[in-house]
This record gives sequence, structure tokens and C-alpha cells, in this order.
Amino acid sequence: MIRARGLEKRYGDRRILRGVEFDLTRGGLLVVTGPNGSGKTTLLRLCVGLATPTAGELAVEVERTRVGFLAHEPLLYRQLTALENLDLYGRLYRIPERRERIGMLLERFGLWDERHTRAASYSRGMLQRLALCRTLLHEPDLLVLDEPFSSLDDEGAALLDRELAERRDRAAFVVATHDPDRVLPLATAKLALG
Amino acid sequence: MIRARGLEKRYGDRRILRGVEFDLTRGGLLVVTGPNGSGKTTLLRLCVGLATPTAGELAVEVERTRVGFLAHEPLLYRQLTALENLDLYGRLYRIPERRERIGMLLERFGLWDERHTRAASYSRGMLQRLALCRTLLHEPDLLVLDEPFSSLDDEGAALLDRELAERRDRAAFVVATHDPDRVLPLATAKLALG
Amino acid sequence: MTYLADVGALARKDLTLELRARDTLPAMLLFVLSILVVFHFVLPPESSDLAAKGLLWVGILFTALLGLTRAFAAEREDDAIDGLILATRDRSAIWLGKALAVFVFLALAELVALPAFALFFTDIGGGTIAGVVLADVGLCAVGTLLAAMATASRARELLLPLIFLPLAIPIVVGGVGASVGSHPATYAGFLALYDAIFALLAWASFDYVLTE
Amino acid sequence: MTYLADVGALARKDLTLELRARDTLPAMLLFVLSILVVFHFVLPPESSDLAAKGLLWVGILFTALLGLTRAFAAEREDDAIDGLILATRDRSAIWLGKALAVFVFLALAELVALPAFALFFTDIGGGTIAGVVLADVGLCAVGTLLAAMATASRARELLLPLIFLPLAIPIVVGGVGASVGSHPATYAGFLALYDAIFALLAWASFDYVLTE
Amino acid sequence: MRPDRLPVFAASALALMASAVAVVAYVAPIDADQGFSQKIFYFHVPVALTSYALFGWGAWKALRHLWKRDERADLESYVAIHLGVIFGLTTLLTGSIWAKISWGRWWVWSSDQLVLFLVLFLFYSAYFMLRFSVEPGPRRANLSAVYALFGVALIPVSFLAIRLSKDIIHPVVFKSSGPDMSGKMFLAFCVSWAAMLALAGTLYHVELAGKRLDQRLKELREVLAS
Ligand code: HEM
Ligand SMILES: Nc1ncnc2c1ncn2[C@@H]1O[C@H](COP(=O)(O)OP(=O)(O)OP(=O)(O)O)[C@@H](O)[C@H]1O
Ligand SMILES: Nc1ncnc2c1ncn2[C@@H]1O[C@H](COP(=O)(O)OP(=O)(O)OP(=O)(O)O)[C@@H](O)[C@H]1O
Ligand SMILES: [Mg+2]
Ligand SMILES: [Mg+2]
Repeated sequence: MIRARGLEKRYGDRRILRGVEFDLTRGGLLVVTGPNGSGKTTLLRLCVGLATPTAGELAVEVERTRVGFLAHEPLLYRQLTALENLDLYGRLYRIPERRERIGMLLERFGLWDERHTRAASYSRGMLQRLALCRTLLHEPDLLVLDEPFSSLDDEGAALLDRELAERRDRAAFVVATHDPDRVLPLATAKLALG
Repeated sequence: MIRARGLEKRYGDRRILRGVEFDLTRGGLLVVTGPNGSGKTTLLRLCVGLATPTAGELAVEVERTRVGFLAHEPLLYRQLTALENLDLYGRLYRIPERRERIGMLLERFGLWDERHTRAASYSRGMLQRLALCRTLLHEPDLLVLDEPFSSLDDEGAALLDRELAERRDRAAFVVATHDPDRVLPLATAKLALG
Repeated sequence: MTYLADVGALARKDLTLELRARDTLPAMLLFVLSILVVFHFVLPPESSDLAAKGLLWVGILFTALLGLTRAFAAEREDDAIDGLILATRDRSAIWLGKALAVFVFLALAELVALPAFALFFTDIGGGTIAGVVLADVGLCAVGTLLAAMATASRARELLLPLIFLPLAIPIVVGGVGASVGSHPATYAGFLALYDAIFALLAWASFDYVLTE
Repeated sequence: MTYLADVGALARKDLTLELRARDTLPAMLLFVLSILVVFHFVLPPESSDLAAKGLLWVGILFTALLGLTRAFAAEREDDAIDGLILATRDRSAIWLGKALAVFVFLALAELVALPAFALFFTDIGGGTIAGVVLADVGLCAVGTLLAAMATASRARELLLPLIFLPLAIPIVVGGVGASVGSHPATYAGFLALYDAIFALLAWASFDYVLTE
Repeated sequence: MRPDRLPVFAASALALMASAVAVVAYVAPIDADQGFSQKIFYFHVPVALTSYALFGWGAWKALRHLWKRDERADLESYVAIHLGVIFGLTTLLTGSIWAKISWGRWWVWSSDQLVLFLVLFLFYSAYFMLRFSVEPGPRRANLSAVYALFGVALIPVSFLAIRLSKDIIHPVVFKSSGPDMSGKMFLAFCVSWAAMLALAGTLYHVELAGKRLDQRLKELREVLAS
């Protein structure tokens, strides 16, 4: 699904990534690790197409709208409610049974009671859960997750474990994390940066 | 240093905190735990004075400018460089030997080489490190830390462990976290919310 | 059809946001009304309609600019724009949705301003109204693209007036001509041509503005 | 003294943020020139000096509003305002620092705009200059407070639109009166009074605006 | 262009310039009402038209950048527009000098022709503001290119706008029925224009070569450093 060869990314004069190579197929999970500032987020943004490599080859054989991206920021509108946010994305992704799926996800991630609350007054963990709902909403074929366990409580982390395991065979995963042990059971490849 | 009795906080109709009680003295470290949305951040904001309790008693015997607060957001200007950000806070806090201390902290947290970079192009972990610099800049008497280990790499976490241990006797601490084991060796009290 | 559904969802989102936060429309209204006040105190009652009509156009132009500077504020906060980029099949839908929302705000501000203007100064004819509508289209089409550009830059709001005003000047020329000239139809035609050319150009090139 | 040091540090921060681009002054020159060109197309050639003066006030108002709508944008991003609240002994320093920074920008823009205006349109007398300075003070003092309300207060939807309009229009009326009226001194006195009252009020009440 | 051809090109541009000066001075007739000062015409108008040509070239390169993903086109487009702005400034200056001589004022607002040229000039000055407030990289290239395309659309639209408003003061020589001047004048004009275009071409290639050299040097330095 993804094939990277000699990937390089610069910002101005600084070279952030250099000679990154990996292959990822459906059912694969690539764990990306590395110290702060080593380029994990940058690599993930290249994978989803939000940034372009300065050199090297990167072939991503998934349609843009079949990708789910969980970034550091939740990529949501703070002034809209959880429901309105998911409804917007549900419409854009043209999800069949949009309302039902949104309801199901909100319930599963424990946000159902807060569905009419603006994201601005969500706690950080609740925002992360909402961002996960957004990411999983359209059952993407490629899931790119940047520190997905960050600021989740134990229950939330277990929930996410389950979601990942459930999608194991149907999708490919790229996960950047500082706690690789968490996803190691599922991992098929590991990439250490920096 | 802090004394809370029957503390209550509501937002609109929702009661977030209820009957919270604790005491904290110099040299104490209170660990606040609880699931997502249980009110940890809310409690911390009450402690630093960024929010006011709706009922109950909360006596904080520290001047506002002697408090160091690490929030979920870094509380920095993204368009300023690391140096400019710290310089602003150094001036506001009237720190003696301002420039020297800033240099020392930047070096200690591994940001010296990036001191002239705008915070906007920092990675998330680098931002957290910079926020820690801001928090420790004025050697506060009361340190209120909201998930301080979040998005730090192993080296960064170890660094923070050291910083906390070093200030052990000089300050009081309130730390909210999802990983209480990390600070348990230093903890003197524990508060489980939600 | 699905394209229009995207556009609709995006424009709707902007309207909801404005209903919630009320960041943009009040400032636009305030500005337009203050202009009328300024001119009420400045223009002697017997002064020409021409000057008053001219001022109307200044008001429209700057009100649009005021709305445009805030157009992508919600998207910039927390990089929400990245989410939209990933979710839309065709990114130009983002442009069209936003331009529509800005158009609605501008139209609402004018819905207050034009009658107020007619009340305080001089009558407004059909030529002026046609001119205003056509000019609004052009202002929103070009302005939204440029606002997206300015958002991507470091100077942000400072940059927008600089890149926007030179492009908007033909609109002002056409608009003033349509409302005070002796051949309003010619000027209206000119405005329609402008709208067509620049809307097409903006629509075709918006994709490049968003890619890194 | 330490209070003023805080104010200085805060205003300096805003100037650094703005001047980051380093080409702010050329940008302002371009901005002013563009606006003058717009005026050229809008004013009929034989129109009165009064109309031109009115346009000058529209320009000033617009620039001030543009600056004010984004005055606390940097603070709202990532809640940076919380950091300032914790670090300042007296929160009104935040207001004063911000108002100063907005004032400096407005004054810089006018320093380019007024001579250009005098060159291209009509002479500017002492009354106008006094009026502009006094109006700037009032706009910055009141506007900064209101902008902070819009940013910090959780109930922002209520406040800004309701208050801003009635508060800003007296400034406009006074400023216009000082530059075109027959008794500039009276209007200037009115503006000075307004400035004093509202600056004091804003200074005293800013603390409440920021507390939750 | 291959760098070794540049000197030849530059030399021919220089020769053209010299002949243009000669033709303007000795072949073109002295104008009946304006006298010698009318000779500014052979400089003023070619410079103005060349600046349009440069803006057009910059837009063409911008289009190539967006369409064919031609990496080098970004720099080429920038250099062309940069030169276009310099030529535009020269137009304003020569026009102003001429205006001072024949209308007695440096600038007149009453001519929409002049004001619209000023608008174009402002537009392209803002191009630099835009370009330098975006981090170098693909995004900057894209934004600059889109903006340059808007520029060429603005030129004809501005022309239309002028034609709509009747202009009284600034002369129009090139009518739809053909140029309104004598054969000798037309010859002088054509030679001057060719010379100006050649000059612009030379400057374009020189600047481009310099910029490319800078880039190459930086890359080399980096290779050495790592
Ligand atoms: C600052 C002042 C001036 C500016 C900015 C200016 C600008 C221009 C520009 C851009 C053109 C290009 C062709 C076109 O657009 O039609 C042009 C053409 C021309 N200019 Fe000027 N000009 C100025 C002053 C003058 C003066 C004072 C005269 C002579 C009295 C003059 C005579 C001409 C003529 C004869 C042409 C050729 C007209 C044609 O294309 O049909 N210009 N000028
Ligand atoms: N837009 C940008 N402009 C300039 N430099 C950038 C930009 N984005 C990232 N960088 C730099 O690239 C490097 C890698 O950043 P990145 O965010 O990819 O790190 P990371 O591995 O995700 O770190 P973390 O663990 O802290 O999240 C950092 O040094 C950062 O300063
Ligand atoms: N400004 C606010 N207005 C309304 N409700 C709020 C506000 N701030 C927080 N809340 C609500 O208070 C509850 C507690 O939020 P808080 O941020 O304190 O949780 P937390 O324990 O820090 O959670 P997390 O682990 O996710 O960070 C949440 O349900 C949240 O929706
Ligand atoms: Mg990262
Ligand atoms: Mg929290």
C-alpha cells in the first residue's frame, strides 16, 4: 500500500528526514519511533499527502479520502459540537448510514452524553476520543496515527487497542509513538528515526 | 500551602467537581488521577487561579507570580522564537540573571540549537520542553503540572524526573497524570477523581 | 451533485460557526454603519449623489475585506484545514463553500446597509443593485482565494489587503460605473465578465494554494 | 515603575510579532497607496474636500477595526493569554500593553497615510491631526477592551456586538467634527473627555474581563 | 539557454541598443509640438510594453510550473516578474519626467490609464510581499505561481476598464486602425522596442544564471558538510 525509497524531507536548509525506506501492505502495522524532533510527525504527514517529499520516492496506493489521519491537533472545529463536527466529516466522506455510524462511534468512545457540547469545552482526553471518532468514521483503508494513546485514560487506551485489533486485516497502519510496547503485539515492522 | 475543603465547580448546569478536599504543604506532591473528563484540569485551573470555585473553600497561600503552571496547551506564542518567548516571561516575572537562566534552561532541555526557531515549527515534544522551561523559569514555589510527561521521549521524561526531584524540598507540587506510577516515588498524597 | 453536497456541507458549517461565535458579521455591520455615520456628518445635505454613491462602494469594498480577513480563522485554529483537505475529493469545494459563506455575510451586511443608505442619502436604482450583486460575486470569488493564500503566509492578515485591493479595483470601477454612469448595462457586463474570468481562475487554481 | 516595565515588555512582544516580517513599513505604504487609488476611482473629480475628508475617516476607522479584530488573535491561539494572566502582577498591564501596540500600528499607518492624503487630495489642518490623534486614543482604549472581551469571555456572543457600536460612533462623530466642523476645538475637547472617561473605565474594568 | 551563449546574446543586445539610440537620434523626425522631448516616447513606450511582456512571460512560466510540475519554472517566473517590476518602475519614472515636461506636473490622477498602470505596479509589488512571507518550498512556489496567473488576467481586465472610462489626457497612438505615426517614427519605435526586449532577455538570463549558481553552491556546501 505504501512504498518509500530514499525518502528525504527538508524545511528550508534543514534536512529532517533522509533515506527513509519501508514497505507497507494491507494488514501491516508500521511503528515509527524516535526522540522528540526526529521527524515522526513529518513522515506521517508525507504519508497522508499533507506534505510533499523533497527527494526520493513515495508511492501511496490509497485514495486520499480512504485515509484516516489522527494528528497531534484534533483537526476539529472547537466552536462546533461533537455531533456537528462528525456530521460535517460524515457528509464530506459520504458515509452510508451517516447518522447511525456517528451515534455508534460516539457511544463507543463514551461521548454520547456530550454530543451537544462544543469541542471547545471538552477535556483533552475527550478531544482525543472525538478525533479518533473522526479518524475511524469512514472505515479507512490506511490509518495514520500520531501518538494515538496520548492523553487517553486506561479505559480509552484499551478501547483503542480493541479498535486497532478489530481492523487488523482490513487496513494498513502507520503509528508514531513514544511507547512502542503498547502496539508491539500488532506491529509488523518498526522504523526508528533520528 | 493549599487547603481545599468541600470544593465544588460547575459549568452551567453540570457539576464537574464535588466535595474535593486536600492539604498540600511545601515539599508535598499531590497526584491527581481520574478518567478523561473527570475534572483534573479543572481542579488544576482552580489551584492556579485561572478559574474560581462555585462553592467550598480554597486557600492558596502563594502569590500568583510564584506559581508555575504547565497546561495542556504550551501557553506560548507560536510566532515567536523560543528565546523571545522565554525572554517575555523572564521580564514579566522579573527574574534576576534573566538571560543566563534562559540559556541554562534551553541547554538543559536540549533546545539551545533551536533557540532562534519559531515555536510554530517546533515538534510537539519540543513544544512541551519549551513549556517546561517557561514553567520552571522563575523557580516557582508551587508547581502545577497537567500531564507533564505527555509527548516527551524517554530522555525528556528522565530529565523531568530529575527536575522534579531536585525541587523536591523547595516547592509544592500538584501533578495530574494518567500514568501515576511515574511520579509515585515522590508523591505524598493522591487524589482520585471521577 | 456530490460536489455540490460537499460545498453545501462546508458553507453550512461556516454559517453555524458564525451563529455560535459571531466573530465576523457584527464587525462588518459596525463598519458599514459607521461609514454611513461618518458621511452623514461630512457631506453637506445638498452635495452630489455621486459622492454618496462613491462612498457606498468604499463601504462595500472594505466590508468585504473585513469579512475576508477572518474567513479562514476557524480553519487555521488547530489546523482544522488539514482535516478538510483530507476529506474533500476535490479541494475547490473548500473554496466554493467558503466563498458562498462570505457572500452570505456580505449580502446580510448590505441588506442592512443599502436601505440605511437609501434612507440617509439618495435613492438606489436597479443599476446599483445589479452592480452590487455582481460585484459581491467577484469580491468573494477572488477574495476567498487570496484569503487562503494570506493564511498560508507568515504575514497573514497584513498581507490580504495588499494582494486584494489591486485585484478589486476593476470591480470598484465597474461598480461605480454601473451605479452612476450613463451606461449601466455596459458596466454590468464588464462586472459579469470579471466574475466569470476570475471565478474560473480561482476555482481552477485553488488546489495549488492548499498543497504544501 | 515595574508596572510600566510589564507594559513595555508586553507591547514589545506585540511589535516583535508584527515586525517579524520586517517589511511592515513598505507593506503599509502599499496599503495606503492602494486605498488612495480606490478613493480616486470612487470620488467624482469635482467632489468637495469634505467628501475626501470623510473618506479619510473611513480609512482610519477601517484600519483601526482591522487591527482590533485581530488584536488578541495571538493570545487566543493556544490560550497564550492564560500564561500572561499568571505572569502579570496587575492584569491591566495586559490591556495597556495591547492598546499601546495597536496605537503604534495605527499611528504608523497614519504617518504614511496622512501626508499621502494631503499630497493627493486636500490639505490637512491642525484640527484634523488633533482629531485623528485623539480618536486613535479612544479607539485603541475602548477597542482593546472589547477585543479582549470577545476573546476571553466565555459569553462572548453577548458582549461585543451590543457594546461596540454605541461606543465607537461617538468617536467617529467627534473626529469628523474636529476635522470638518466649524468648531474643531469643541469636538477635540469632546474627544479628550471621551478618551479620559473610557480609558479610565477600561483600565479599571479590564481585570474583570479576564477573570473567568 | 546555455551559459556560453550568454555573452553573444548580451553583445547583440548591446548592439541593438546602440543602433536604437542612433536611429532615434538621427532618423526619427523631431515632433512638431513637443520638440525634442517627444523622443522620450521611444524609450517610454518600449519600456512599458516590455514590462507587460515580462509579466506575461512570468505568468507563462507560472503556468508551466503548475501544469507540467516544472521545478525550475518557479525561479524563472520570479525572475521575470522581478524584472517586470523594474521595467514598470522605469515606465513610471520616464512617464513622470515626460509628464513634467509636457503637462507641467509629475503625476495626474485624472488619467485612468496612469492609475491603472499604478494598480498593476502595486499588484506586482505585493507579489514580493507574498513571496517573502511564505517559507521557501513547494507551497511558496505554488502561491507565487497562482498569483502570477491572476496578474495576467488583471492586465486585459484593466485595459477594458480603461476603455470603458473615457480618457482625455494620456495619448493613444496604437488605434485599431493601425499605428498613428509616420514610417520613420515607426521604424525608430520598432528598433527601440527590439532593443528593449533584447536587454530584458539578457538581464533575465544573467539573473537566472546567478540565482542558479547560488543554489548550486548551497547544495555543494551541504554535500561537503555532511
Ligand atoms: C507617469 C506618467 C505616465 C505613465 C505611468 C505612463 C504609462 C504608459 C504605459 C503603461 C503605456 C503602455 C501602453 C498603453 O498602456 O497604452 C504608455 C504608452 C504611451 N505613453 Fe505614457 N505614461 C505616462 C506619461 C506619458 C506622457 C506624459 C506622455 C506624453 C504626453 C505619454 C505618452 C505615451 C504614448 C504616446 C504612449 C503610446 C500609446 C499607445 O499605446 O497607444 N505618456 N504609457
Ligand atoms: N513546518 C516546519 N517548518 C520548519 N521546521 C519544521 C516544520 N515542521 C517540523 N519541523 C522541524 O522538523 C523536525 C521534526 O519535527 P517532527 O514534528 O516531525 O518531530 P517528531 O518526531 O514528531 O517529534 P515529537 O516526538 O516531538 O512529536 C523538528 O526539528 C522541527 O523543528
Ligand atoms: N470551560 C468549560 N465549559 C464547560 N464545560 C467544561 C469546561 N471546561 C471543562 N468542562 C467540562 O468539565 C469536565 C472536566 O474537564 P477537565 O478538562 O477538567 O477533565 P480532565 O480530567 O482534565 O480530563 P482529561 O484527562 O481528558 O484531560 C469535562 O466534562 C468538560 O467537558
Ligand atoms: Mg510529533
Ligand atoms: Mg485534562
